[in-house]
Amino acid sequence: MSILTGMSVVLAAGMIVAALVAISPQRSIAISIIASGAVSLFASVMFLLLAAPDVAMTEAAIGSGLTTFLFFFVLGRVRGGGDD
Amino acid sequence: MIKRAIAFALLAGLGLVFLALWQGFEPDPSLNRSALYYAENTVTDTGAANIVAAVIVTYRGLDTLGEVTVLFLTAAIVAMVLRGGLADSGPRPGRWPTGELLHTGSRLLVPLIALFGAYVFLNGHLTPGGGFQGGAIIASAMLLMLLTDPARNFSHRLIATTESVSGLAYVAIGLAGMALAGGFLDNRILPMGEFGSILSAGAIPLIYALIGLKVGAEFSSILLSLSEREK
Amino acid sequence: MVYLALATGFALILLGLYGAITRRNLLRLIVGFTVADTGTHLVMVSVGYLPGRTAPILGAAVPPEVAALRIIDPVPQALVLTAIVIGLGVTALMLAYAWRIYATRGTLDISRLRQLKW
Amino acid sequence: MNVAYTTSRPHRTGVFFALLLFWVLLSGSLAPTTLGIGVIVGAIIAWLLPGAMSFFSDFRFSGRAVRAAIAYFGYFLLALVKANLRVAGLVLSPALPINPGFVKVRTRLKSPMGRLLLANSITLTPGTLTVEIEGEWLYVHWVTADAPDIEGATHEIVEGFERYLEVMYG
Amino acid sequence: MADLLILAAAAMAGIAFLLALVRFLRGPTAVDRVIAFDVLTIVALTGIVLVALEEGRAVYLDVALVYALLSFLGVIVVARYLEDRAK
Amino acid sequence: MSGLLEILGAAVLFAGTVFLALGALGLIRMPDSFNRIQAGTKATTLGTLLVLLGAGLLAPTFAFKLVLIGVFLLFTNPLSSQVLARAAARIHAPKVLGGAVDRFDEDHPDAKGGRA
Repeated sequence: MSILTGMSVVLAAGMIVAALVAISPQRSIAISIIASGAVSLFASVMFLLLAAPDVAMTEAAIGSGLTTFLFFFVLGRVRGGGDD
Repeated sequence: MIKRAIAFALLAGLGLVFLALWQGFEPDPSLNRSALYYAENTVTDTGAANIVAAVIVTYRGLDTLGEVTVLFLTAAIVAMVLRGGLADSGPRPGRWPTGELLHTGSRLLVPLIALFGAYVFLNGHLTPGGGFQGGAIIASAMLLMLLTDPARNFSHRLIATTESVSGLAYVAIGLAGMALAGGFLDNRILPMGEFGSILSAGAIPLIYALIGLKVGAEFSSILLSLSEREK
Repeated sequence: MVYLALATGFALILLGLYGAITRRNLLRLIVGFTVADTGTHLVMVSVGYLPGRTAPILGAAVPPEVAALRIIDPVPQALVLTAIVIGLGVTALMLAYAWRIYATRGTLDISRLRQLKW
Repeated sequence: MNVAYTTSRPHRTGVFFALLLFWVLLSGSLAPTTLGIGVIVGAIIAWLLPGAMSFFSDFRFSGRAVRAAIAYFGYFLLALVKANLRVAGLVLSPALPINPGFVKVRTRLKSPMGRLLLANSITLTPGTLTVEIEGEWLYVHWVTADAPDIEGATHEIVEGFERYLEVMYG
Repeated sequence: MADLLILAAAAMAGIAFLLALVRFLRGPTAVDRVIAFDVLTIVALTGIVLVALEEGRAVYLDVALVYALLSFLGVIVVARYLEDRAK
Repeated sequence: MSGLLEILGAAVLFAGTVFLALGALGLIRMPDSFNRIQAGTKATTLGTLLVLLGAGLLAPTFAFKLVLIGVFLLFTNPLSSQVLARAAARIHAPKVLGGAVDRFDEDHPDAKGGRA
């Protein structure tokens, strides 16, 4: 039990940090997107800790490849509009 | 500036609500009534080992049908929004060709990813996973092909046919449940089988396979309609 | 653990909404939305969690007879599962609109999209 | 594009058996129904993806090749452990004694699968990382570039694996 | 003894997680952040295996399988984007 | 007997996580992107394989899935590293060269001119 609690503390810290990076205006958009991918990665392990393997699997299957691709695809097609 | 102040006030209010919720939260000591029903009766009702799958496919099957429809609409709208007349910013500069390693690796990995997707949706009633996850994994296989070879021609016909045939079959199974068993999308139109084997839980594996194919086809068509604008 | 997950979920919602409200670039706005989305999922799953119990998947580890005493609430999980999939669809739709806006207006900065103001 | 590797013909049977093997490992059972569904799924996937490959593609099914495969696996694991101890030593030493460089090496392998395995093995073994593969040339990033010339680097990096892979895939 | 070792292993994985997170935050270029993200994925996979061990449920490993098969897609997506943008 | 196997499994597990931590430390200490990819790929692959082996010793019923995870990792992990390294070389990511050997740039002059 203590291992799992410790893991959840570390994961929660990681999620908050990654979310801060994701919404920080100083970083480039590409980094924001990678950070939101990291949020989804940590959330997926957190779902597993909360005994929800189905949800964890969905988040893993969708968050790792598909969402990132959609974002980067659009980001790669907009020139000049990428930075604000 | 005033907008920012309003935003902060809004978020602060929301934060207070969340704080109150958090402080008042008390995890239940035991299952509530609907969960208790599912926990006690899933095996006799549906024969599925994964209760989440039973909830999605059987107990709330109609919601899932609606949701698959929403996804279908999303795919259609994405295709419509992006159709035609999108002046890309000039002629696209040529890409670096994909490396040989990625080519070979994707030829090796795409079948394995597709097989894993099929495993996930066919075993949805026994292990975590199901149609939605399996569909997403199959769409990931598609994504890998797309990344490897952006100029490749994918068969839109095949994707559209898969999508519509599986959708129709899904509804047909639902209606068959109304005719042969207890109601719309009742899974007992097929024998229950032995608990814990792959051909058990009545029609759940079949329905999940159809959902998986449909979701995979929908995600694939979203990916394709986004990426084919550049040609 | 549940309290921590719940607090993290709430914090993610707030952070994501803050990002979505204050950024002017459409892509950053959508990133904020996805973060908030993950936060809501986390909150819902942790509400369904019961301490000391395990996943609602029966089998050798959890025989059906004792299921009512061993598993957690499956309903929030089913809801979140579908919510995640719909979330991807919504993200795809938002991105498609963003791209369309870029193609017609040449910018992603919402403060320059005068027609959208009222 | 300069293609030096042979484009192999479709390998549907090989892919099918590889998929079946993975299906059995995934399911963890040999019950007839499980196996039957695996056969159907594997056949559909192998039929839909003509460009697919498997570990068996271009593999020469001879006793020598199988022996080489086993020896290759052992050699690879040994190299992997050595690589890690080396990296661990590098990371832990306070002075960080690295001497990075990009070297160019040559391979004789022609089959895509063999070349992929070679590149992966190079990436996972002591201090080397495949950056690009073009025709018969591999560009390798080397943490401690001990032998900057082509022959020396080829001898150091490639030949250990190539010895086995050549027997296996030709 | 075994329990203590597993606890130490979890602590080590936590250290790896934090170190990779530091590189993720600092990494001067996007490539560095992506490689840190890759390491974070692998550490998360280890975490999933640990959770499966602790809870004694083999079904949790399916999630780890998803990561083993799909996590490289994100890296490839970013790599292709970087190549494209430079051209 | 089983106690011995358990301790062995836990020890292997621990060794694996030590390699993971060392790989992450290498990520911090190495001077440029390519060296970081090196540290990141190798140490984590062996580390995860050892963790999987240890888990298999601790819980033999997990064996099949653990073997599969290991096989998939052995293919996907180096592949992603190679693709990333190729992209980094193409966009001319900053590099630290010791022996000043750089055959990649000698042969790919067109790779220059990207973002430094």
